[in-house]
Parts: sequence; C-alpha cells; structure tokens
Amino acid sequence: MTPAETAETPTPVSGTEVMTYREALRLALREELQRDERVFIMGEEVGVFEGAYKVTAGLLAEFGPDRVRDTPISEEGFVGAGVGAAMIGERPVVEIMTINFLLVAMDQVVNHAAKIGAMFGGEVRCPLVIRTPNGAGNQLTAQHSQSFEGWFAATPGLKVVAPANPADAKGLLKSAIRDDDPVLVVENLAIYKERGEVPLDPEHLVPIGLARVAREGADITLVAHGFATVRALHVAERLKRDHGVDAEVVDLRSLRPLDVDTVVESVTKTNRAVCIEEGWPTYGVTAELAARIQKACFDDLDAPVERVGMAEVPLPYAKGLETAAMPNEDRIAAAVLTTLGLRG
Amino acid sequence: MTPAETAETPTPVSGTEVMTYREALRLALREELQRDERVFIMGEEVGVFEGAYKVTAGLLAEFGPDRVRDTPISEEGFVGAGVGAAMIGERPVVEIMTINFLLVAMDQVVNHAAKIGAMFGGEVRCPLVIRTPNGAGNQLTAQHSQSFEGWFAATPGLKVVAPANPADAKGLLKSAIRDDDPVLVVENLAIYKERGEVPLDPEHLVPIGLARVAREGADITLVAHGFATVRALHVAERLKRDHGVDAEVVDLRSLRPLDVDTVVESVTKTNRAVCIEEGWPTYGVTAELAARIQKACFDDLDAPVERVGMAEVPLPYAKGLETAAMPNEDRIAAAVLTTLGLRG
Amino acid sequence: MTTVAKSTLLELWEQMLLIRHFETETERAYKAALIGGYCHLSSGQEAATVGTMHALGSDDLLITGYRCHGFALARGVAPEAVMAELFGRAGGCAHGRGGSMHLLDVERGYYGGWGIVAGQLPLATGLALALVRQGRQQCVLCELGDGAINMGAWHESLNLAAVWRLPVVFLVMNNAYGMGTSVERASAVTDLHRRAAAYDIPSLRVDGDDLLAVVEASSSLLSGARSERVPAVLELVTYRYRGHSVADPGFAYRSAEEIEEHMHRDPIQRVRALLVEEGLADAELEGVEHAAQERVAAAVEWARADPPPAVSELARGMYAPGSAAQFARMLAGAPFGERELVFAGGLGQ
Amino acid sequence: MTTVAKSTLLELWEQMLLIRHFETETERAYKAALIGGYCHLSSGQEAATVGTMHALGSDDLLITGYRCHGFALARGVAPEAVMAELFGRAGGCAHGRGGSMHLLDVERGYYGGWGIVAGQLPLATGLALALVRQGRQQCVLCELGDGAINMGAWHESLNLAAVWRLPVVFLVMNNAYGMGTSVERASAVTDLHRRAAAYDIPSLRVDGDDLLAVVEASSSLLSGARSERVPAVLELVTYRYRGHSVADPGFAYRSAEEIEEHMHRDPIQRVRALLVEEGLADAELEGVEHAAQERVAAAVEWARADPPPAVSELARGMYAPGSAAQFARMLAGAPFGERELVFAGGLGQ
Ligand SMILES: Cc1ncc(C[n+]2csc(CCOP(=O)(O)OP(=O)(O)O)c2C)c(N)n1
Ligand SMILES: Cc1ncc(C[n+]2csc(CCOP(=O)(O)OP(=O)(O)O)c2C)c(N)n1
Ligand SMILES: [Mg+2]
Ligand SMILES: [Mg+2]
Repeated sequence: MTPAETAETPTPVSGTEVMTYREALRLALREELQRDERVFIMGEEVGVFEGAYKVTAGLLAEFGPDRVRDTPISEEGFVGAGVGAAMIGERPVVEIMTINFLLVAMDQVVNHAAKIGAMFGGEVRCPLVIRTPNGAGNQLTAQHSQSFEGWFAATPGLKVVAPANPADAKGLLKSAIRDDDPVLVVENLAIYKERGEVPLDPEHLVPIGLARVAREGADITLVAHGFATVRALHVAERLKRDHGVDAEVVDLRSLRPLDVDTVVESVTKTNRAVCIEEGWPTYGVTAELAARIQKACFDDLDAPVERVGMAEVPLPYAKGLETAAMPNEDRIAAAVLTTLGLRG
Repeated sequence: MTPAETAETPTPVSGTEVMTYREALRLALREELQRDERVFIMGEEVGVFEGAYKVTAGLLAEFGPDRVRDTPISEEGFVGAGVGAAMIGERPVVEIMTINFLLVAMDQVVNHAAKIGAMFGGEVRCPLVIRTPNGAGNQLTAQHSQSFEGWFAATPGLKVVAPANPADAKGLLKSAIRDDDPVLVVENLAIYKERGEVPLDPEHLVPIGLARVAREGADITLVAHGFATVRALHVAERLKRDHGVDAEVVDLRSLRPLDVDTVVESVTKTNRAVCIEEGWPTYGVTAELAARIQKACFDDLDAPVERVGMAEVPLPYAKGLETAAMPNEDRIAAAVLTTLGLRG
Repeated sequence: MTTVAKSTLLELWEQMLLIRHFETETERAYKAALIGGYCHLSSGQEAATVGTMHALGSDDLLITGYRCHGFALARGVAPEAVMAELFGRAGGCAHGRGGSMHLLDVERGYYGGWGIVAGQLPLATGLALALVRQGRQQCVLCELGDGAINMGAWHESLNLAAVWRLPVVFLVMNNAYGMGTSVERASAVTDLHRRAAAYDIPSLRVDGDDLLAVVEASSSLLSGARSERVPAVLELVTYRYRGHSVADPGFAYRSAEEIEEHMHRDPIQRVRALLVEEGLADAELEGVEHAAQERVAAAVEWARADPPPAVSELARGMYAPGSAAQFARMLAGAPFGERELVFAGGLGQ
Repeated sequence: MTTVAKSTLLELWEQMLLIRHFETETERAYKAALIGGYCHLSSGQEAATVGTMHALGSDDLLITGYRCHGFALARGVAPEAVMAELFGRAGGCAHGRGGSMHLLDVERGYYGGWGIVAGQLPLATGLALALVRQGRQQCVLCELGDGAINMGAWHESLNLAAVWRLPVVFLVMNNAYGMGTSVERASAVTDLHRRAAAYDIPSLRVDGDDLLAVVEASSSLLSGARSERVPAVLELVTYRYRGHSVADPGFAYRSAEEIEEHMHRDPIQRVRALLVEEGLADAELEGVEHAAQERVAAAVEWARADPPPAVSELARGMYAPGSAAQFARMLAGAPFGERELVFAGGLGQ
C-alpha cells in the first residue's frame, strides 16, 4: 500500500492552450496516468473504441490495456471492482458511459464506496473516481436524458464535482484523482465540445469545495453547475444587452462539499437569486440551494429564490417537446426577469 | 387485460379498531387481495417466513403461494418482474425488506417503472406498488439505516406516499394498490409497532396527494412525513408543556404529489416552519420543503425555514453515536425554539 | 429441417427486404437530421429477426432492447408508424415520445424497445408471470444482445424464470459485438447459450443468418415455453453490418474484411437463393424487392406529413387519468415554468 | 486426503470451539441488550470457517458477508476486538462504528464484513485486480451465502473474474437457507457450484462440516488462484444451528428434527473424534474446551470495560485527512445541528 508515484516531480509547465472540455479531461487523465502508476482507467469502450464520447481517445495506445481497461457491460461489477481496488491502494478512474447507467451500480456507489471510511472507523479508505456525463438535449429520450448528481451529493461519504469549463474539467478531475475519498466527477454531454483556455501545468489543480464567481454582477445571482453554468453565462450576457441587467453567475463546481459561502456572499450583495440545473428541480440540487440561501440570507433577499430546471416529465423524444422541456435560455431569462420584478 | 375484480361489492363496515401500523398494513393487503384477483404480493420472505417485519403474516396461509409469492434474493429481478406483470394488467405489491435494498433495483424503479407512461405516449400503464420501510435507530449501522424516499419523489412518473399512523397506513396502501401508476409506499421500522384507531371499512381510502394537519397550532409549523411526524407530535406536546408553544404539525402523507397547499396554508398562519425528516436533510426532502415554503410564503415568514434530519454521516453502530446522529426529539425541540427566537 | 411453404418463404423474404430498405432509409434520414437521438440499425440481422417473429404466435408477447426497428416491422407494425416515431411525430407508434429505441405496439403484444442494456429482462419475466397468473397459454420472447448477457439482470431474470417455470424464451442476438467489444473480450464463455445450464433450462445455438434454422429453433423453444412453461435460451449467431449506432462508423474494432466476409453470406441473399431454387423468377423477385422499397418510401412520405406532437401535451401519458386531481395541490412554490409546461396540460391524461 | 499434523488439528479444533462459545456468548449478550442491530451467528458452520481460514495464506485477502464473527476469529482477530465491536466500543476492530456485520482487520488482510447480500462480490474482484496490478502472488477469498448466489452481482463478478483471470475464490457457504428460503425454493440449480460452468472456471462442492475435506478443497482452489490466477468457486455444504439472526427463532421454515439431525453430525464433534483417534485424552480435550470458554469470558470482560466512542468523534473516518478544509465553506445555512454534530469533530480525521 505504499504510494507508487513515479520518482521525479514533473517540471513545471506554464502557459495555457485553447482546447475542448473533452480534451482537457483527456489531458488530466494522461498526466495523472503518467504521474502515478496506481492510476488506471476502467469502463465500457474506454479502450479499443476510444470512449463512447472519445474522452479516452489515444490512451489505450499510450498506456496499454492494463492501465486503460475495457470492461464487459456490467456496471455494478466494475464499479464495485473499482471500489475494491481502491481499498488496497489503487487509484481507479471508472468511466460510466452516461449517468443514467449509474442506476444499476447505485448500490456499489452509495452503499459501498460511500460507507467505507466511516463504517470501518477510518481503517480503510476508498480513493475512487467515477467519471460520467449527465444531461440531455440530443433527443436521447426518457431513459438517457437525466441528471442524478443530486442523489450522490446527498450521500455523506461521497464527494461530487461538476466542472463547467475546460480549465475546471482538467483541474477538478486531477484533484479528484489525487483525493483520498470517492469522488463522482459529473461531466456533461452538451459541454464536451465547448472550448476554453486550459493551463498546461500538470500541477493545475482546482480545489474540491470551492465555487467560482464566473461573472460578476450587482443585480441578481445566478447559481448553477455544469452545463447550466454555460446557459447562465449566456443568459447573463443577453440580459445585459437587452435589459441592462447585471447578473452575477456563481459556478458551484462542487456539490459535496458545497461552497455555500460563495453563494451567500453573492446573494448578500445582489439580494436576489435564481438557481438553475439540468435535471428536475423538485427534490433536486436547486432545492438545496434555495434552502441554504433562504436560511443564510434571510434578511438580504428582496424576492424569493427562484429555480429553473428540466420540466418534470420523463424527457420525450420529439425535438419540439424536448426543447420545450429543457431549462433553455428563454426560460432562464424569464425566471430572472420575474425575480427582478421586470416581468409578469 | 379485463379487470378481474370479484363480483360482489363488499358490504360497508363501519367503526374502527385499535391496531398497530403493521396490522393496519396487513389489513389493507388482505382486503385488497380479497377484492381484486389481480393483486398479488411478491418479495423476500413474505410467505413462509411471514415477512421480515411480519407485515404479511398469515397471508400465505389465507391466499396461497400464487398470491403471496416468496422470491429469491434478487431485488432487481423481482421488482422488474412486478413492473412487467403490471404492464399487462396485474396489480403486484412488491415488498422490499428495507429501503436500503432498493438501491440494487433502482434502475427498474427509476428507469423502467417511472418511464412507462410517458415514454410510450400513454399506450401502457404500470400499476405497481412497492412497499418498503425506511428509517434507523436499532443500531442497524451504515448500510441499513437510510431513507432514500426523496430520490424516488424526485422522479417524475412515480408517486410516493409515507403513512405516519395506522389509519393512513391502511388508507394510503389501499389507494396505492388501486392507483393506476407506480407508487412507492414508504413504511418505517420504528413505527411498525405504533398503535392507533383504524377504520374497518374496506373502502377506507386516503387520497394520494393530500397532507393532513395532524395537530393544530398557531405559533410554528412542523412539517414531516413518516416517523418524523410521530417525533414532531411528541415534540409539539413537550413544547406546549414546557414552553407554552403551540405548534402545528403537518403530516405530508404524500411526497409526490406533494401537497404544498396545506403546508403553505399553515405557514401563512404561523409564519415559521421547521421541516423534519428521518434521512439526511442536505439535498433531502426538507430541502424541497424549504424551497417551496420560502417561495410561496416569502412575505409571511418571520424566520428562515429550519431543517432537522439525520446527522450527515453514514450511521455508526454504537448506540451513543447513533442516538446523537438521529433527528431525536431534543434536537427537533431545540430547532423549534431557535426558530422561535427562544433559544441561543 | 423445418420446411416452410413457398408462399410463406416469399412473405418472410419480403419482410427481410422491408427491414433492410427501412434501415437504409433510416440512416439517410438520420443524416438529413430528420431523426435524432441514438439510432441502432439491424441490417444484416434480418433472418434472425424475421424468423423468430414468424415463430412467435400472434397472441404471444414480445419485448426487446433498443435495436428494434426490425422487430417492430416483422411483428407487423406499419412502417408508417415506425418511421413517424423515428421522425418524432404524433402518429408514431409511441406518439413521438419514444423514438428509435422505444417502439411498441400493445395491440400486437409488443411491449416495447428498451434502452438500458438488459433492463427488459426482468420485465419479460414479469410478463410471463402475468401470463401464468392469467391462465393464458402464451409465451414471451425477450430479445437481448451478446453484450447484455453480462449484466446482473440476466442472471436474476433467468433464475426467476427457471425457479418459477415461466413461459419465456430469451433470444440472444449474438452479433459478435457489444459496441466495440467482441464477445471474446466480454464474456467468459463465448458459446453464450451454455449459460442456460446455470439454470437447468434448455438452450440452442444456431446460425442466425439461416432463416429456416431460425424458424425451426425458435418454434421448438417457443412451443415448449407456451405449452409446458419451459423457459429457454436461444442464441442466434448473426452480424450487424453497420456501426453500433448511426454515429459509429464501425471500423475501429473490426476489419473491413470481416464485414465483407459476412456480407458474402448475406441472409437475404441466402433466402433469395432458396426462392430461386423453388422456381421463382428473377423478375418476380425484383418486383418484390421494388415493392419493399416503395413501401419504405411511402412510410417516409407519411411520416414527413405527420405533425409533431403539441407542446401542450408535453406530459402525455406520464400519469393515469385521474392523477391531475392528486397533483392539484403541488403547484405552490413550484419551480419556474412548471405550471405552464407540465401542469397546464393535465399531467398526461 | 489431506492430513494435517495432530498439533494443527488441535489448533483448528480450538478455533472451532472458540467460535462456538463466542457465538453462544454473543447470543446471551444480545439478549442482555449489550449488543444491538442485526446479529447473525455461525454456530454449526465452524469447520467450513476454520478450514478455509487455515488454507488462506497470511498474505492473502479475505472479504465476507455479514455472518462474520467466525471468520474474524479464525483469521486471528482478537476476541476482545470482536466482542468490543459487537458491544459498540471504541476498542472494537471497527472502533464501534461497524458492529456485528462489519468486522474487519486490515493488518490481517480482512477487508470487512458487508451487509448488502452479494455486495462484497464486486469488491472482491477489485481486490483481486489490485493484487494483479501490484504484481503480488496472492489471492482473495470471498465468502457469500447460498441465497446471495441469486443476486446479479454474482454473475457480473464471476464473469469479470473469469474474463480477466483474477485470483479470487468465491466461497459459497451453503447452509441450506437464505433466511427462511431453502436453496430449492431460491435457486434453479441446487448444486450451486455448477454455476461456475457459466464462466468456464473450476469449482468444487464438498461437505463443509468435514474439516479436512474443507482444508483440502480450499487449499487446492486457493493455490490455483494464487499461483495461476485461476478464479474458482468452492461450495461448502453446511448448516446453521441458530435462526437467521438472533431475532429469528428459526423454526418457521424447518423442523426441529432437521436441526437435530444436523447437530448429530456436528463438525466440532467430528474433529473431536479425530483427535481421540489420534490419541488425545478426554481430559486434555476438556481442558482445551475450557480454555476456549475462558478466552470468550475474558473477551466479554474486556469489552465491557472498554469505553464507547466519543460523540465528538461521530464523523470519525468519514473522509480522509485534509477534507475538513474542503468542507469549510459548507456550513452556511446548514440544517440544524450539523455544525455541532458533524463539522465540529473535523469530519472524520
Ligand atoms: C446499463 C447500460 N450500460 C451501457 C449502455 C450503453 N450501451 C448501449 S448499447 C450497448 C452495447 C450493447 O451490446 P449488445 O448487447 O451486444 O447489443 P447490440 O448493440 O449488439 O445489439 C451499450 C454498452 C446502456 N444502454 N445501458
Ligand atoms: C440486497 C439485499 N437484500 C436483502 C437483504 C436482507 N437479507 C440479509 S441476509 C439475507 C439472507 C441471505 O442468505 P444467504 O446468502 O444464504 O446467507 P446466510 O444468511 O445463510 O449466511 C437477506 C435476505 C440484504 N441484506 N441485502
Ligand atoms: Mg451485440
Ligand atoms: Mg444461507
């Protein structure tokens, strides 16, 4: 169980490069595979097929089948194998093709990985990473268009992060891999192709538990994670242009630990908040946000905290229905204007 | 697929009888088994063993192994079998020994049962009931002391009810069995032995989606479901006695549909609310309650909505630790007093 | 060897052609953005599809995975209803709610295409259990892939079916790959049907590209299920010509030669050869092929003209009639837009 | 037939006695409310437990279900640490956090008792995979029950172990019942080990109450796993004397005669007979038995004196050191009491 990190510390690299979210994840994986022999990747189609969403493209060729391991279709089995391997010092990074398929492995994540630290009194740890995209929008229909991250964030013993841009994708995934606890990294289907500057430094880590003010503004706070952050930023620009509204956008980055401080600081300033998520809001992530904000900012709020998410139906296939059901920018903008009292 | 209800309508029975929650559930099952041949019970140890918690005691003897079906240990398999049977007109009532074991069948509930109605455009229905107890308190430890009902209540396509007393146990379970949609009936380990008056009328149904004011009061609203309601009622009496505080207790009874109206009406009157649940509150049921209340009662609240639940740790075994971690009456009372400004 | 009448053989061949042309057209329409989502074609698997559907009784039940266009068509669902579903139109067999992976036709006993690998297996045991409870002498055919056989749901479902003697046949469409993973890399036994031994139930493995062999094997196992409640496993060895889905070129994990080789043993050509042996003329056969193409073209036309579902019916079917009253008290404090989008339409009635 | 040295046999018998007396005492303590929660005794299963633990190398790894007192003791965990765990004391092997179902001892390679039926199987494949990655010539023994074999996790784990050639032996403790359900009512094959054929791996079924047979069979399969990475299934046919848990009288689903009959073939008596054959005197044997009782009594004393864990350490171990900083910004608006109960203690470091 001695760490098997490779001897030399990497020479610091400076500068950034523009790349996609997908490429940033891949860079993080490659760097961590190089840095630490205990790290290995496991999942359906991560090797020969190069990943259902191509995040792991090229890694099998570079690191071989022991480090980049294709699995049969059996999520419960290989997620559990990740848990077991982590218990004796490996650093597995398990890919689940989409978060929908975590339902069949739920017991291994929630009732095994999450329990190890506490249930055994601190005698064993489980430094496991599970990467998986949430989201909807490509007519994938009811069984494939969901965002369950709130359920994992509800589970003491787990940590959950959700990067919203390429730099955070790299930095949070690397932090997750180096963390000594089980971490769920929630990626997003729609965001994989988004581009952004990414620090090339292999020590570029984004701390778990620290939100980010993605856009400063004085009039209202939009709180989001993952792809909802991208939507929120677009809406903020639109509101500025069309209504002169100056929205602040808080990108949570972590859901457990949840950086409530950053949210509270912002709402204390703006006095209004709209919380946005890709999934269903009732009993969702935004419910927790509203609950926290109303308690911590009780005297600061000029309007109730509003929430926007996916319409609460199993997502239908037909494009028109799907578009209507998604937390699209029109709907977010309307919620913001309503919260500002600028709309019926 | 024609309904196979037995011909005669039952003669109305009036009056009530004092019985336990467990007995009330059994009565509901017996009556529905008698009323409708499509109803059958399926689960681990429901027959020969008479139920891990004895809810189904006597039913195998009365109805035989086709109506009261013991299963192998394979929750994913037999929950899914319930879904399939319901799709062609049966009325399966599946018992899951405790809600913790629903994690291995999560996919069948969330990604199958819940999807049927909408995903097939209304062409198929799934009148399935899943009964299972949540809760903690008997040193059952981390893997067996959980309350996941919020996750199911978060799922459009499902309905979730949680009776808090014997009369509701009978009435809600019967409504669930007669409902044409998948319904999760959340029972509770600690409450099985609670006693109360139960209407003997076989047509005693408690509507799904209707909360109940379990205790009237003017000073503060306690919102709860399941066993937390029992705790809340105790606390209300104690507060009356020790502090002259007159608490109103709203028993939700349903989590999806959630009767927000009853909650709002109460909080509009009392101007303060404490929400209580057996499970972890962060991203839990009480998060949704706080989110709803702060929005619907924004101008009525004299204090932030407070939440009380299980301490956010995998529940430890040792009795002292367990007691401290549970949402015990001391902790609820302290939260109420704090919300009333009567305590540091 | 089963022999089927010449007219039947011709009919089955017609169905195979219909599927092949339907899939070709589907791919084209997908590329023209008329179809979205995940879209899995079954070209190359027509004999296995049509042969089992021929053996399945009209009162029997069917449930499948997501690669289901062929099954729907061979079960007799109108190509219009299938294509309209792929186009997301109101006249689709799932009213535009399901798309490519979730075809169904309750009147034909087809309880749906399902998208979670092996998720349909537990449902199949439930359908079979209901048949037994209802005293019906029918059976269930449950399709799955070679990749699906490694899911826990396989094991639980097969065990339940065997312990309870349920009338269900599990049809393993062994097309050599689950996405890019070959059977050899995924499964500890590659003669997949041998797994039936773990449940002491009969199983067969046959050439799934040999239509008559498929009909014979499936007839025998289905009738055992139907009349004696003997569950069984039928492994059909076949091959998919196209990528896993329309998004997959299909060359990263197999060679062009391998695909070629299989195309040389094309199941449609093999039946054509039988028909020629039976004395059918080239012209007649060409006529049939042409008719199949026309049929598909007509379906495309129909689907194009069919309107999309109304947004006001977003929640169609989600809950049973009567549920709106149950949800009436849930509006207060609801998330933004919920009232208009979901509740206004009546929650699905 | 394996022969073990007389001294070893005596040692193993001692362990069997220790377990039997430990369980008897546990039941008593449970009834005296010194122990809570679910509590599953293994009386009657001592030969299977001690025999496999004897065959398991000291560097090998062990993982089990919840019926684990015997395994912990046979693996060498001090009875004090086990009893203190059952009593929920700070000196318990899991510091009072786990209780009866979640014993462990990392130093002895025992990665825990687990409470979700078959949930430990995927973990076992992961332990074995890690051994391979770490180049260690060791193996994993994974215990499960006859009831657990019907869970999907069995199938997925066995397939992974076989496809990846992982050094893991799945030990099926076939004690005839999963709670009140007999093997016949739960499993489509009752010779449970035959299920290994679905993964083309070796398996054995032996009398689990015959200590020497257990040692022989487990030695052979474990050494195949250890040195050749051959995963395997070992079915040990045994019987539990007591109810499923301390809460179950154990008579609803089996007859008193059936229990009697098994008690007549008691594994401890069988080893005793061997020892007598080897020439050990009654007095000596009684001395050993007495010592076992004393050992248990001492463990009870120790556990009684051991303090319970401090409430201030409620969150002990939940997260790794360093995590408190990550959670520092999560306090605002937290539910009532969270700060004092969970955060104040430092989140587990
Ligand atoms: C539980 C689950 N895991 C992963 C997927 C993604 N997925 C969809 S199809 C597929 C391959 C299935 O292969 P196979 O069973 O052989 O069927 P085929 O596609 O060849 O018809 C995978 C991995 C899924 N839908 N469900
Ligand atoms: C997934 C799951 N379902 C149900 C249970 C409840 N349960 C605990 S032990 C048990 C019986 C297990 O029997 P077996 O595997 O034969 O082990 P034994 O108790 O005989 O040692 C059951 C049903 C559980 N813990 N986990
Ligand atoms: Mg395949
Ligand atoms: Mg057993």
